[in-house]
Amino acid sequence: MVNAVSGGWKMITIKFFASLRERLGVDSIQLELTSSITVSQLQQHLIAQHEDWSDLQQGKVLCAVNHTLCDANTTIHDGDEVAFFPPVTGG
Amino acid sequence: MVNAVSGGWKMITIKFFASLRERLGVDSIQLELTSSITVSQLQQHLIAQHEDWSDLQQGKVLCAVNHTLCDANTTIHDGDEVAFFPPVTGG
Amino acid sequence: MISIQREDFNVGDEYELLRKTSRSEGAVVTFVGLVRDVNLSDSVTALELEHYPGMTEKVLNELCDEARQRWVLGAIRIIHRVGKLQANDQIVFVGVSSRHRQDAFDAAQFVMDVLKTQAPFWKKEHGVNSAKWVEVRETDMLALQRWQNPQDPQ
Amino acid sequence: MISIQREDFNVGDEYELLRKTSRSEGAVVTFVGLVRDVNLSDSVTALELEHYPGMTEKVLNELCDEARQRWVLGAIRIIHRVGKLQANDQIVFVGVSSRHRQDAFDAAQFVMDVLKTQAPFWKKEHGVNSAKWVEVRETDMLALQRWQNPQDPQ
Repeated sequence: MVNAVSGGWKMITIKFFASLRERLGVDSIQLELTSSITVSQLQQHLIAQHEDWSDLQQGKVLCAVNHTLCDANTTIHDGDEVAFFPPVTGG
Repeated sequence: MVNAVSGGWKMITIKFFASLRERLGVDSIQLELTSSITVSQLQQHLIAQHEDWSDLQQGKVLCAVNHTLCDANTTIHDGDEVAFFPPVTGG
Repeated sequence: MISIQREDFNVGDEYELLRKTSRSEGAVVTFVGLVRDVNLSDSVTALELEHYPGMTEKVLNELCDEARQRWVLGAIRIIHRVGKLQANDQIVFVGVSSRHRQDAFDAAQFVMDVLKTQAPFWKKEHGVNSAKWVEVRETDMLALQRWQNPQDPQ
Repeated sequence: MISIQREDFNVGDEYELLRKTSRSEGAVVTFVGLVRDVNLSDSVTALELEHYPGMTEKVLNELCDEARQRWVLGAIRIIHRVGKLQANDQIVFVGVSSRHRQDAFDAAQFVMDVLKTQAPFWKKEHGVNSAKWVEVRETDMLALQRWQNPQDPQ
Protein backbone atom coordinates (compact mmCIF):
# COMPACT_ATOMS: atom_id res chain seq x y z
CA MET A 1 0.00 0.00 0.00
CA VAL A 2 2.65 2.45 1.02
CA ASN A 3 6.24 2.21 -0.03
CA ALA A 4 8.71 4.58 1.55
CA VAL A 5 11.66 3.35 -0.52
CA SER A 6 10.92 3.83 -4.22
CA GLY A 7 8.59 2.71 -7.00
CA GLY A 8 6.65 3.73 -10.08
CA TRP A 9 4.33 6.07 -8.18
CA LYS A 10 4.63 9.75 -7.59
CA MET A 11 5.60 11.10 -4.19
CA ILE A 12 3.15 12.69 -1.81
CA THR A 13 4.23 15.48 0.52
CA ILE A 14 3.00 15.45 4.11
CA LYS A 15 3.22 18.70 6.09
CA PHE A 16 2.78 19.29 9.81
CA PHE A 17 1.96 22.58 11.49
CA ALA A 18 1.99 24.38 14.85
CA SER A 19 1.93 22.23 18.03
CA LEU A 20 1.79 19.01 15.98
CA ARG A 21 4.89 20.03 14.00
CA GLU A 22 6.70 20.74 17.28
CA ARG A 23 5.62 17.48 18.92
CA LEU A 24 6.59 15.32 15.91
CA GLY A 25 9.76 17.34 15.46
CA VAL A 26 9.38 17.52 11.68
CA ASP A 27 8.02 20.10 9.19
CA SER A 28 7.31 17.79 6.31
CA ILE A 29 8.08 14.36 4.90
CA GLN A 30 7.75 12.74 1.51
CA LEU A 31 6.24 9.31 0.94
CA GLU A 32 6.02 7.24 -2.21
CA LEU A 33 2.60 5.66 -2.75
CA THR A 34 2.11 2.33 -4.51
CA SER A 35 -1.66 2.82 -4.52
CA SER A 36 -4.24 5.38 -3.52
CA ILE A 37 -5.06 5.34 0.21
CA THR A 38 -7.39 7.19 2.54
CA VAL A 39 -6.39 9.82 5.08
CA SER A 40 -7.27 7.38 7.84
CA GLN A 41 -5.01 4.68 6.32
CA LEU A 42 -2.17 7.19 5.98
CA GLN A 43 -2.51 8.15 9.65
CA GLN A 44 -2.41 4.48 10.72
CA HIS A 45 0.66 3.92 8.54
CA LEU A 46 2.55 6.90 9.93
CA ILE A 47 1.71 6.03 13.55
CA ALA A 48 2.87 2.42 12.95
CA GLN A 49 6.11 3.57 11.36
CA HIS A 50 7.11 6.23 13.91
CA GLU A 51 7.47 5.87 17.62
CA ASP A 52 5.65 8.62 19.57
CA TRP A 53 3.55 9.82 16.63
CA SER A 54 0.31 8.93 18.41
CA ASP A 55 -0.60 12.63 18.28
CA LEU A 56 -1.43 12.00 14.64
CA GLN A 57 -4.41 9.83 15.48
CA GLN A 58 -7.87 10.56 14.15
CA GLY A 59 -9.92 13.08 16.11
CA LYS A 60 -6.90 14.91 17.51
CA VAL A 61 -5.82 16.64 14.28
CA LEU A 62 -7.36 18.16 11.18
CA CYS A 63 -6.29 17.11 7.72
CA ALA A 64 -6.15 19.01 4.44
CA VAL A 65 -5.48 17.47 1.04
CA ASN A 66 -4.30 19.90 -1.61
CA HIS A 67 -5.17 22.87 0.65
CA THR A 68 -8.75 21.75 1.29
CA LEU A 69 -9.98 20.48 4.66
CA CYS A 70 -11.09 16.87 4.36
CA ASP A 71 -12.23 13.94 6.50
CA ALA A 72 -10.74 10.54 7.34
CA ASN A 73 -12.34 8.81 4.33
CA THR A 74 -10.87 11.16 1.73
CA THR A 75 -8.71 9.32 -0.79
CA ILE A 76 -5.14 10.52 -1.29
CA HIS A 77 -3.74 10.27 -4.81
CA ASP A 78 -0.20 10.43 -6.12
CA GLY A 79 1.19 13.95 -6.19
CA ASP A 80 -1.15 15.19 -3.46
CA GLU A 81 -0.05 17.56 -0.71
CA VAL A 82 -1.39 16.29 2.60
CA ALA A 83 -1.26 18.38 5.80
CA PHE A 84 -2.02 17.53 9.41
CA PHE A 85 -2.51 20.26 12.01
CA PRO A 86 -4.34 21.11 15.24
CA PRO A 87 -7.60 23.15 15.24
CA VAL A 88 -6.87 26.67 14.00
CA THR A 89 -6.59 29.68 16.31
CA GLY A 90 -6.02 32.72 14.09
CA GLY A 91 -7.95 35.97 13.79
CA MET B 1 -57.11 74.99 29.11
CA VAL B 2 -54.80 76.88 26.80
CA ASN B 3 -54.46 80.60 26.76
CA ALA B 4 -52.41 82.15 23.99
CA VAL B 5 -52.79 85.68 25.39
CA SER B 6 -51.33 85.81 28.90
CA GLY B 7 -51.78 84.51 32.44
CA GLY B 8 -50.08 83.28 35.55
CA TRP B 9 -48.62 80.16 33.90
CA LYS B 10 -45.25 79.62 32.33
CA MET B 11 -44.82 79.47 28.58
CA ILE B 12 -44.21 76.24 26.72
CA THR B 13 -42.11 76.18 23.57
CA ILE B 14 -43.29 74.09 20.61
CA LYS B 15 -40.76 73.23 17.92
CA PHE B 16 -41.29 71.76 14.46
CA PHE B 17 -38.73 69.95 12.31
CA ALA B 18 -37.99 68.83 8.76
CA SER B 19 -40.96 68.37 6.38
CA LEU B 20 -43.43 69.32 9.12
CA ARG B 21 -41.60 72.59 9.77
CA GLU B 22 -41.68 73.37 6.06
CA ARG B 23 -45.38 72.53 5.66
CA LEU B 24 -46.45 74.57 8.69
CA GLY B 25 -44.06 77.33 7.69
CA VAL B 26 -42.83 77.87 11.24
CA ASP B 27 -39.79 76.75 13.30
CA SER B 28 -41.26 77.21 16.76
CA ILE B 29 -44.03 78.94 18.66
CA GLN B 30 -44.63 79.74 22.29
CA LEU B 31 -47.89 79.11 24.10
CA GLU B 32 -48.98 80.07 27.59
CA LEU B 33 -50.69 77.24 29.46
CA THR B 34 -53.40 77.82 32.04
CA SER B 35 -53.33 74.14 33.02
CA SER B 36 -51.45 70.95 32.24
CA ILE B 37 -52.65 69.26 29.05
CA THR B 38 -51.77 66.10 27.13
CA VAL B 39 -49.89 65.94 23.84
CA SER B 40 -53.11 64.86 22.15
CA GLN B 41 -55.01 67.88 23.55
CA LEU B 42 -52.23 70.21 22.42
CA GLN B 43 -52.41 68.79 18.89
CA GLN B 44 -56.20 69.29 18.80
CA HIS B 45 -55.81 72.84 20.04
CA LEU B 46 -53.15 73.78 17.47
CA ILE B 47 -55.12 72.23 14.58
CA ALA B 48 -58.25 74.11 15.69
CA GLN B 49 -56.37 77.39 15.96
CA HIS B 50 -54.46 77.20 12.65
CA GLU B 51 -55.84 76.69 9.21
CA ASP B 52 -53.97 73.97 7.26
CA TRP B 53 -52.20 72.50 10.30
CA SER B 54 -53.90 69.13 9.80
CA ASP B 55 -50.42 67.62 9.26
CA LEU B 56 -50.05 67.86 13.03
CA GLN B 57 -52.69 65.19 13.68
CA GLN B 58 -51.97 62.10 15.74
CA GLY B 59 -50.38 59.22 13.86
CA LYS B 60 -48.70 61.42 11.25
CA VAL B 61 -46.03 62.93 13.48
CA LEU B 62 -43.81 61.97 16.40
CA CYS B 63 -43.71 64.04 19.56
CA ALA B 64 -40.94 64.68 22.07
CA VAL B 65 -41.37 66.42 25.41
CA ASN B 66 -38.15 67.79 26.90
CA HIS B 67 -36.05 65.87 24.32
CA THR B 68 -37.69 62.50 25.06
CA LEU B 69 -40.00 60.71 22.62
CA CYS B 70 -43.49 60.39 24.13
CA ASP B 71 -46.99 59.30 23.21
CA ALA B 72 -50.32 61.12 22.86
CA ASN B 73 -51.25 60.67 26.52
CA THR B 74 -48.12 62.30 27.92
CA THR B 75 -48.93 65.33 30.07
CA ILE B 76 -47.26 68.63 29.20
CA HIS B 77 -46.37 70.88 32.09
CA ASP B 78 -45.48 74.55 32.21
CA GLY B 79 -41.97 75.26 31.01
CA ASP B 80 -41.79 72.12 28.87
CA GLU B 81 -40.21 72.04 25.42
CA VAL B 82 -42.50 70.14 23.06
CA ALA B 83 -41.43 69.08 19.57
CA PHE B 84 -43.35 67.61 16.65
CA PHE B 85 -41.56 65.98 13.71
CA PRO B 86 -41.86 63.28 11.04
CA PRO B 87 -40.26 59.83 11.48
CA VAL B 88 -36.46 60.20 11.55
CA THR B 89 -34.22 59.36 8.58
CA GLY B 90 -30.63 59.94 9.74
CA GLY B 91 -27.66 57.61 9.75
CA MET C 1 -18.10 60.06 23.13
CA ILE C 2 -20.58 61.57 20.70
CA SER C 3 -20.24 64.43 18.20
CA ILE C 4 -22.81 66.18 16.01
CA GLN C 5 -20.87 68.28 13.55
CA ARG C 6 -20.84 69.95 10.15
CA GLU C 7 -17.17 69.06 9.59
CA ASP C 8 -15.99 65.83 8.00
CA PHE C 9 -14.25 63.18 10.12
CA ASN C 10 -11.17 61.02 9.56
CA VAL C 11 -11.83 57.30 10.05
CA GLY C 12 -8.13 56.47 10.48
CA ASP C 13 -7.79 59.02 13.30
CA GLU C 14 -11.00 57.83 14.97
CA TYR C 15 -9.85 54.22 14.79
CA GLU C 16 -6.45 55.05 16.29
CA LEU C 17 -8.19 56.87 19.17
CA LEU C 18 -10.41 53.84 19.81
CA ARG C 19 -7.36 51.58 19.72
CA LYS C 20 -5.37 53.83 22.06
CA THR C 21 -8.16 53.83 24.66
CA SER C 22 -8.77 50.08 24.32
CA ARG C 23 -5.57 48.38 25.36
CA SER C 24 -7.42 45.53 27.03
CA GLU C 25 -9.91 45.08 24.19
CA GLY C 26 -9.06 42.74 21.34
CA ALA C 27 -11.81 43.76 18.91
CA VAL C 28 -12.63 47.06 17.21
CA VAL C 29 -15.65 47.34 14.88
CA THR C 30 -16.37 50.49 12.89
CA PHE C 31 -19.31 51.42 10.70
CA VAL C 32 -19.34 54.34 8.25
CA GLY C 33 -22.45 55.48 6.39
CA LEU C 34 -21.77 57.33 3.13
CA VAL C 35 -23.91 59.34 0.72
CA ARG C 36 -24.42 56.98 -2.22
CA ASP C 37 -23.66 58.04 -5.77
CA VAL C 38 -27.24 57.26 -6.61
CA ASN C 39 -29.74 57.71 -3.81
CA LEU C 40 -33.49 57.61 -4.36
CA SER C 41 -33.34 59.35 -7.71
CA ASP C 42 -30.68 59.84 -10.36
CA SER C 43 -31.08 63.60 -10.20
CA VAL C 44 -29.94 63.92 -6.58
CA THR C 45 -27.05 66.36 -6.40
CA ALA C 46 -26.77 66.88 -2.64
CA LEU C 47 -28.13 65.73 0.68
CA GLU C 48 -29.11 68.05 3.52
CA LEU C 49 -29.17 66.80 7.09
CA GLU C 50 -31.30 68.54 9.70
CA HIS C 51 -31.31 67.61 13.37
CA TYR C 52 -32.93 68.60 16.65
CA PRO C 53 -30.13 70.16 18.71
CA GLY C 54 -30.26 69.06 22.32
CA MET C 55 -32.48 66.05 21.77
CA THR C 56 -30.02 64.44 19.36
CA GLU C 57 -27.22 64.53 21.92
CA LYS C 58 -29.55 63.20 24.63
CA VAL C 59 -30.72 60.28 22.47
CA LEU C 60 -27.17 59.35 21.42
CA ASN C 61 -25.81 59.54 24.98
CA GLU C 62 -28.65 57.34 26.25
CA LEU C 63 -27.93 54.98 23.38
CA CYS C 64 -24.28 54.65 24.50
CA ASP C 65 -25.46 53.98 28.07
CA GLU C 66 -27.87 51.30 26.92
CA ALA C 67 -25.20 49.62 24.77
CA ARG C 68 -22.90 49.51 27.82
CA GLN C 69 -25.68 47.88 29.85
CA ARG C 70 -26.19 45.20 27.20
CA TRP C 71 -22.53 44.39 26.45
CA VAL C 72 -19.12 44.71 28.10
CA LEU C 73 -17.54 47.42 25.96
CA GLY C 74 -14.35 49.43 25.93
CA ALA C 75 -14.84 52.67 23.99
CA ILE C 76 -17.89 53.84 22.02
CA ARG C 77 -17.62 56.66 19.50
CA ILE C 78 -20.50 58.16 17.50
CA ILE C 79 -20.10 61.01 14.99
CA HIS C 80 -23.04 62.25 12.91
CA ARG C 81 -22.73 65.06 10.41
CA VAL C 82 -25.39 67.68 9.69
CA GLY C 83 -25.73 70.31 6.97
CA LYS C 84 -25.19 69.87 3.25
CA LEU C 85 -23.36 66.78 1.95
CA GLN C 86 -22.32 65.62 -1.51
CA ALA C 87 -22.18 62.17 -3.14
CA ASN C 88 -19.66 59.85 -1.40
CA ASP C 89 -19.41 62.17 1.63
CA GLN C 90 -19.28 60.53 5.03
CA ILE C 91 -22.48 60.87 7.09
CA VAL C 92 -22.06 58.79 10.23
CA PHE C 93 -19.31 56.96 12.12
CA VAL C 94 -19.84 54.36 14.84
CA GLY C 95 -16.84 52.71 16.48
CA VAL C 96 -16.92 50.19 19.32
CA SER C 97 -14.18 48.24 21.07
CA SER C 98 -14.70 45.16 23.19
CA ARG C 99 -12.90 42.11 24.53
CA HIS C 100 -15.14 39.92 22.38
CA ARG C 101 -15.73 40.45 18.67
CA GLN C 102 -19.37 39.37 18.91
CA ASP C 103 -20.08 42.08 21.48
CA ALA C 104 -18.32 44.70 19.36
CA PHE C 105 -20.31 43.70 16.26
CA ASP C 106 -23.62 43.52 18.13
CA ALA C 107 -23.12 46.85 19.90
CA ALA C 108 -22.18 48.66 16.66
CA GLN C 109 -25.27 47.25 14.91
CA PHE C 110 -27.46 48.11 17.88
CA VAL C 111 -26.21 51.71 17.88
CA MET C 112 -26.88 52.06 14.15
CA ASP C 113 -30.33 50.41 14.32
CA VAL C 114 -31.48 52.63 17.19
CA LEU C 115 -29.85 55.76 15.75
CA LYS C 116 -31.63 55.23 12.41
CA THR C 117 -35.07 55.06 14.04
CA GLN C 118 -34.83 57.13 17.23
CA ALA C 119 -32.25 59.91 16.81
CA PRO C 120 -33.85 63.10 15.46
CA PHE C 121 -32.05 63.51 12.12
CA TRP C 122 -33.82 64.09 8.82
CA LYS C 123 -32.43 63.85 5.30
CA LYS C 124 -33.54 66.03 2.39
CA GLU C 125 -32.42 65.22 -1.13
CA HIS C 126 -31.66 68.14 -3.37
CA GLY C 127 -32.13 67.52 -7.09
CA VAL C 128 -31.41 69.76 -10.03
CA ASN C 129 -34.82 71.44 -9.87
CA SER C 130 -36.41 70.21 -6.66
CA ALA C 131 -35.86 68.93 -3.13
CA LYS C 132 -37.52 66.01 -1.40
CA TRP C 133 -37.51 64.74 2.19
CA VAL C 134 -36.35 61.14 2.44
CA GLU C 135 -39.07 58.67 3.46
CA VAL C 136 -38.66 56.20 6.32
CA ARG C 137 -37.53 52.74 5.22
CA GLU C 138 -39.45 49.72 6.43
CA THR C 139 -36.21 47.73 6.77
CA ASP C 140 -34.93 50.23 9.34
CA MET C 141 -38.04 49.74 11.48
CA LEU C 142 -37.66 45.97 11.20
CA ALA C 143 -33.96 46.12 12.09
CA LEU C 144 -34.87 47.77 15.38
CA GLN C 145 -37.30 45.05 16.39
CA ARG C 146 -34.70 42.39 17.10
CA TRP C 147 -33.32 44.46 19.98
CA GLN C 148 -36.79 44.90 21.47
CA ASN C 149 -37.97 41.30 21.35
CA PRO C 150 -36.86 39.53 24.55
CA GLN C 151 -37.35 36.01 23.13
CA ASP C 152 -35.08 36.78 20.19
CA PRO C 153 -31.97 34.52 20.51
CA GLN C 154 -29.53 37.34 19.54
CA MET D 1 -8.49 41.27 -1.96
CA ILE D 2 -6.59 39.26 0.61
CA SER D 3 -3.11 39.67 2.11
CA ILE D 4 -1.08 37.47 4.44
CA GLN D 5 1.85 39.55 5.63
CA ARG D 6 4.42 40.12 8.35
CA GLU D 7 4.14 43.93 8.02
CA ASP D 8 1.64 46.00 9.95
CA PHE D 9 -1.33 47.59 8.14
CA ASN D 10 -2.91 51.07 8.32
CA VAL D 11 -6.65 50.98 8.98
CA GLY D 12 -7.19 54.54 7.73
CA ASP D 13 -5.54 53.70 4.39
CA GLU D 14 -7.49 50.45 4.06
CA TYR D 15 -10.75 52.23 4.80
CA GLU D 16 -10.05 54.94 2.22
CA LEU D 17 -9.34 52.25 -0.40
CA LEU D 18 -12.63 50.51 0.41
CA ARG D 19 -14.43 53.84 0.17
CA LYS D 20 -12.78 54.74 -3.13
CA THR D 21 -13.81 51.44 -4.72
CA SER D 22 -17.34 51.63 -3.28
CA ARG D 23 -18.94 54.74 -4.74
CA SER D 24 -22.33 53.05 -5.04
CA GLU D 25 -22.18 51.47 -1.58
CA GLY D 26 -23.52 53.38 1.39
CA ALA D 27 -22.11 51.22 4.17
CA VAL D 28 -18.56 50.27 5.16
CA VAL D 29 -17.92 47.93 8.12
CA THR D 30 -14.43 47.19 9.39
CA PHE D 31 -13.21 44.77 12.03
CA VAL D 32 -9.74 44.81 13.57
CA GLY D 33 -8.42 42.12 15.91
CA LEU D 34 -5.66 43.24 18.25
CA VAL D 35 -3.27 41.46 20.60
CA ARG D 36 -4.71 42.14 24.03
CA ASP D 37 -2.63 43.58 26.82
CA VAL D 38 -3.51 40.52 28.83
CA ASN D 39 -4.13 37.37 26.86
CA LEU D 40 -4.43 33.98 28.51
CA SER D 41 -1.83 34.67 31.13
CA ASP D 42 -0.31 37.77 32.66
CA SER D 43 3.16 36.67 31.71
CA VAL D 44 2.58 36.75 27.94
CA THR D 45 5.11 39.03 26.34
CA ALA D 46 4.57 38.25 22.65
CA LEU D 47 2.39 36.32 20.26
CA GLU D 48 3.68 34.26 17.34
CA LEU D 49 1.45 33.52 14.38
CA GLU D 50 2.14 30.55 12.14
CA HIS D 51 0.19 29.79 8.97
CA TYR D 52 0.01 27.24 6.16
CA PRO D 53 1.18 29.12 3.04
CA GLY D 54 -0.94 28.30 0.03
CA MET D 55 -3.86 26.86 1.94
CA THR D 56 -4.46 30.09 3.87
CA GLU D 57 -4.82 32.10 0.65
CA LYS D 58 -7.11 29.46 -0.83
CA VAL D 59 -9.38 29.40 2.23
CA LEU D 60 -9.59 33.20 2.41
CA ASN D 61 -10.30 33.57 -1.32
CA GLU D 62 -13.06 30.95 -1.12
CA LEU D 63 -14.40 32.77 1.93
CA CYS D 64 -14.66 36.02 -0.09
CA ASP D 65 -16.45 34.12 -2.89
CA GLU D 66 -18.92 32.60 -0.46
CA ALA D 67 -19.62 35.97 1.18
CA ARG D 68 -20.37 37.42 -2.28
CA GLN D 69 -22.80 34.57 -2.94
CA ARG D 70 -24.64 35.22 0.32
CA TRP D 71 -24.82 39.03 0.16
CA VAL D 72 -24.62 41.80 -2.42
CA LEU D 73 -21.28 43.35 -1.58
CA GLY D 74 -19.02 46.01 -2.98
CA ALA D 75 -15.42 45.46 -1.86
CA ILE D 76 -14.05 42.85 0.56
CA ARG D 77 -10.61 43.23 2.12
CA ILE D 78 -8.89 40.73 4.41
CA ILE D 79 -5.43 41.21 5.91
CA HIS D 80 -3.93 38.73 8.35
CA ARG D 81 -0.51 39.14 9.87
CA VAL D 82 1.93 36.33 10.64
CA GLY D 83 5.17 36.23 12.62
CA LYS D 84 5.91 37.73 16.01
CA LEU D 85 3.54 40.35 17.45
CA GLN D 86 3.54 42.40 20.65
CA ALA D 87 0.73 43.55 22.96
CA ASN D 88 -1.71 45.93 21.21
CA ASP D 89 -0.36 45.01 17.75
CA GLN D 90 -2.91 44.57 14.98
CA ILE D 91 -3.50 40.95 13.91
CA VAL D 92 -6.36 40.93 11.42
CA PHE D 93 -8.36 43.42 9.33
CA VAL D 94 -11.67 42.69 7.63
CA GLY D 95 -13.41 45.44 5.65
CA VAL D 96 -16.65 45.11 3.68
CA SER D 97 -18.72 47.63 1.75
CA SER D 98 -22.33 47.16 0.71
CA ARG D 99 -25.42 49.09 -0.29
CA HIS D 100 -27.09 47.89 2.89
CA ARG D 101 -25.61 48.14 6.34
CA GLN D 102 -27.07 44.82 7.46
CA ASP D 103 -25.31 43.02 4.61
CA ALA D 104 -22.01 44.75 5.42
CA PHE D 105 -22.29 43.80 9.11
CA ASP D 106 -23.35 40.21 8.36
CA ALA D 107 -20.63 39.67 5.77
CA ALA D 108 -17.88 41.04 8.04
CA GLN D 109 -19.03 38.78 10.89
CA PHE D 110 -19.30 35.80 8.57
CA VAL D 111 -15.74 36.35 7.32
CA MET D 112 -14.41 36.57 10.87
CA ASP D 113 -16.38 33.55 12.12
CA VAL D 114 -15.21 31.36 9.25
CA LEU D 115 -11.64 32.69 9.33
CA LYS D 116 -11.38 31.93 13.07
CA THR D 117 -12.37 28.29 12.59
CA GLN D 118 -11.28 27.36 9.05
CA ALA D 119 -8.26 29.42 8.01
CA PRO D 120 -4.98 27.67 8.92
CA PHE D 121 -3.43 30.13 11.36
CA TRP D 122 -2.12 29.16 14.79
CA LYS D 123 -1.18 31.40 17.71
CA LYS D 124 1.60 30.70 20.16
CA GLU D 125 1.97 32.78 23.29
CA HIS D 126 5.48 33.55 24.44
CA GLY D 127 5.89 34.18 28.15
CA VAL D 128 8.93 35.21 30.13
CA ASN D 129 10.13 31.63 30.55
CA SER D 130 7.91 29.53 28.35
CA ALA D 131 5.75 29.37 25.23
CA LYS D 132 2.29 27.85 24.82
CA TRP D 133 0.05 27.20 21.82
CA VAL D 134 -3.34 28.88 22.14
CA GLU D 135 -6.27 26.50 22.63
CA VAL D 136 -9.40 26.61 20.48
CA ARG D 137 -12.25 28.58 22.04
CA GLU D 138 -15.69 26.97 22.26
CA THR D 139 -17.34 30.34 21.49
CA ASP D 140 -15.57 30.45 18.11
CA MET D 141 -16.98 27.06 17.17
CA LEU D 142 -20.46 28.16 18.28
CA ALA D 143 -20.20 31.44 16.33
CA LEU D 144 -19.67 29.45 13.15
CA GLN D 145 -22.82 27.39 13.61
CA ARG D 146 -25.27 30.19 12.84
CA TRP D 147 -23.98 30.37 9.26
CA GLN D 148 -24.35 26.62 8.77
CA ASN D 149 -27.90 26.19 10.03
CA PRO D 150 -30.33 26.85 7.16
CA GLN D 151 -33.36 27.33 9.42
CA ASP D 152 -31.56 29.97 11.45
CA PRO D 153 -33.38 33.30 10.92
CA GLN D 154 -30.05 35.19 11.05
